[in-house]
Amino acid sequence: MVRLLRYGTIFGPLKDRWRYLYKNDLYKRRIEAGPEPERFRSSLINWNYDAELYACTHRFGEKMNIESLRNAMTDASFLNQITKQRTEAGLAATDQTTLSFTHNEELAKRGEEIAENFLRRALQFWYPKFPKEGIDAVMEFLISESTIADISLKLGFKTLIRCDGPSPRPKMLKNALFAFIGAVDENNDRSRAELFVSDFILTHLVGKDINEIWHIKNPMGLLTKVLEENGRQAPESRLIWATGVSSVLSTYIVGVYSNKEFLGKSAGATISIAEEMAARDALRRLFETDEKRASIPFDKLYKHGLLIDK
Amino acid sequence: MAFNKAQQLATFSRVWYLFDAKWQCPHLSGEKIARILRGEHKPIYYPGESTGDCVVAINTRHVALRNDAWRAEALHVRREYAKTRYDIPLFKLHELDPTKVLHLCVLNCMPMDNTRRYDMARLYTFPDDAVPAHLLRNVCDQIRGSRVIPKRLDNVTSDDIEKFPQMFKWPKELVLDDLDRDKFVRIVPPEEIPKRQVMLGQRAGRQHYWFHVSTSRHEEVKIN
Amino acid sequence: MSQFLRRIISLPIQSIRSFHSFDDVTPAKYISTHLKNGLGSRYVCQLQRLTIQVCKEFRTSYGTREWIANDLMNFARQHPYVVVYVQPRRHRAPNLIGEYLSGDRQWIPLSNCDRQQINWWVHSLLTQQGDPQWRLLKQMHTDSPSIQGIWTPFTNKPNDLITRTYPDKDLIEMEYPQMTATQQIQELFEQQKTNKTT
Amino acid sequence: MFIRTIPKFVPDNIHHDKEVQPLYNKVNNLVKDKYQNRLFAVIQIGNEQRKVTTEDIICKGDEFHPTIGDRIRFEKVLLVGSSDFTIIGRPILDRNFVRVEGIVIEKTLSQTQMDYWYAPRKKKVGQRHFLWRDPLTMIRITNIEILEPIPGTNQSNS
Repeated sequence: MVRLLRYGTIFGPLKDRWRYLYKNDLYKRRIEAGPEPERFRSSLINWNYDAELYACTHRFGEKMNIESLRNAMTDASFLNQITKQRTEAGLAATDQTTLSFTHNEELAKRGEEIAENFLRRALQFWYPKFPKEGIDAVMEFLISESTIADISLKLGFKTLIRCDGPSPRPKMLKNALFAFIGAVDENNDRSRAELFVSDFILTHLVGKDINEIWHIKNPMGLLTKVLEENGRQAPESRLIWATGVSSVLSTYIVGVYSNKEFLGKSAGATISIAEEMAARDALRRLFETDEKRASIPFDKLYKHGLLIDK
Repeated sequence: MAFNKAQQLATFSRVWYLFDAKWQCPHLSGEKIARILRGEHKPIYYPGESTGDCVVAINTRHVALRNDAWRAEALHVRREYAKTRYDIPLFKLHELDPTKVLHLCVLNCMPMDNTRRYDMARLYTFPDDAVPAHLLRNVCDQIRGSRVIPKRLDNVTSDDIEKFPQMFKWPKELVLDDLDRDKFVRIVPPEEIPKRQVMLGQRAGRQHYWFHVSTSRHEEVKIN
Repeated sequence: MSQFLRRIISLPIQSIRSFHSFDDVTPAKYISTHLKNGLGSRYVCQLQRLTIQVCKEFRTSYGTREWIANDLMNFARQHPYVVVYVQPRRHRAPNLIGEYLSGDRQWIPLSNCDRQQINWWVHSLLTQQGDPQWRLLKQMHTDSPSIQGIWTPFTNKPNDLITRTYPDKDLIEMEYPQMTATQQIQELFEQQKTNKTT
Repeated sequence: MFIRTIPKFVPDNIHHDKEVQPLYNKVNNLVKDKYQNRLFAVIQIGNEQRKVTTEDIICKGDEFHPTIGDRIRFEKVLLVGSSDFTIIGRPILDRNFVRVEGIVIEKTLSQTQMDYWYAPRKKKVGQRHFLWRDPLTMIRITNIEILEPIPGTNQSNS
């Protein structure tokens, strides 16, 4: 790793002058050429689209027609591009009837419907006490373009999607994933599509706390409201413990009680923060979404009684 | 991550302990306090992490050393140059700084590593009951002593003394009324006490002090 | 030197190809997976396509050619979710390139490897996730570190600590004090008393 | 020195049962309410013990025969518990009582490790490099469940 250098050896531009100049020139040319342009994966020599699609059906264990998968992976922009090219070339056949494939807008709509329906039912089934606004917030997070595009990217749809650019935009990634779900529904039955949703979209909740996805602005107000609905007394907070009160690293632990019954507790750097966090803790205990609650059994939701159609 | 943040704060918060050093052995309590300052009493303790707690020690003027330690034990100070070492006996040290004995005992129980001084910075020692209010407000727990606080004879009522079981009776001629001290003891004025100078320039030893060691102020002399 | 290495190490020489030089510290990370793989009802193999670049003439790709002739069809039949491309290149060294679902890419030179070694490397790429060499900071990953509650300084402590004013006289004394000689004498005395009365 | 009483061992089994049975019943009732509380377990894998819950990944640093996608059932379960109870095996729990399952998600190699030895001798004689990479196996815990009431209680079959 470390070598001793002999005295008298020459380095740099004085040794092999021609090589120095040559490499310097190559370097300058590379800088001038700029970054390499993004290319379609299909432009490389090792590319067989049919084989890729065939592998894709086997990857997720879905038995489906290759043609429907090809439609699911075709974006609207690709079709627009093709028709544009044809009109420029002076070809008459520009309408969709003459082309052997369509774009995935309809399939995507169908897939999104399935996904939304299933996710809402699954969340309501597993967290029955979690309020509707909370489930809406979680749904919004799961269905959002960034989440779905991320999932789609990690499922390897980036190279399979046919669109006008070399790298598909998030919207296209999202459409492709939903279209895939739609295609599964089309080729197999509904439950198979829902299983796909539960395997790849619902698992995005692992490692995330749904109480934090749904941001409650006034936890104490919500707690009083929830307790009123249940016919219990209003919450009152008590200081359980405090240390280092006048130091920089102060810690307060505040508990929330209703009619001397323990609801929740939390620590905070100040009393107000601790109280707010204690209210949040009480809320998640009431909604049964706290840490000790088991996670969603992704592969056994039906076994537990979640019906396919309702 | 708000819940995690609160949990983190709760787990790693520094607890402030109070320790009353009155009639406690500083060596034993030093062991106890050093453990707390290093955080070894916590399950989250890990050698590289600073997980120690803060300790406010009061009444350090009233610590109780064992046997003859006040006189016999000394702080040995080695200065860097030759023949400049000296000893300070603990009673003298205690006169100079009443918090120093407990402080040194705690420091002695700390392992010799880099975090030692930082851990010691979390120890607040006060000679008496007087503690700044802002420090006392921080306190939320108290360390129990490691020695039973003895009851002094002047605090015990005469009834209790009479009630206390007597194993045998002393012969009358052997009993002296010890509480009536003036009868038997004369306080010698300082002029009469012979001055004894400690020689300088000797090797450091236990009896080699840098200051003048006077003999005790009052000598017990039997009059009759 | 390289021959010496081959003798002592059972893995082929490519295994010790390090992505980072030894002068630098290898970048570290915690264990992670893409899309919580393995959690649902199905497992998704992360290898998307495999490209084998091979020369038909050179001795360096002898083992690769052998593997393609004997094992490739079997491999492709067993793993239909992997697209295998064989790319003949004249007078070049053989390579194995794996492309993964997450977009990562692994490249392994196969010069002078025999059939078994190539089989080993193909399966190694198949079972990987595709990310480059990392130093693992921890041997496990968990999202819920504690189920029964994380320790805090006030677990297993009395509840009335906040209501007290310090210094508190009740907390000064030892919890389980030693029996002093005086107390022992008193106890003996009382025992004697009771014995006498009975 | 400290005054401390150590509870004596009582061979009286009936008395023991009387005290402990209600506790068993309580735990059995908690277990009946399946999938509501998160369970954790301590499993033994390859001569080392790991505390796991569902959804977490453990890394086994040795040769391991199963390949990716293989589902494994861990039969050496030393302990299983939830937020309200802990059941400890002596030394392991019955396989009909608890089931811990995992899936192999990845088999990779560790970083390149190096062992360098040097002795001041002649040229290249006193130097030796050893380079190697360890095989690693990542296993994801998919399922921990209690199948039946605690064995040896009134509610159990055995």
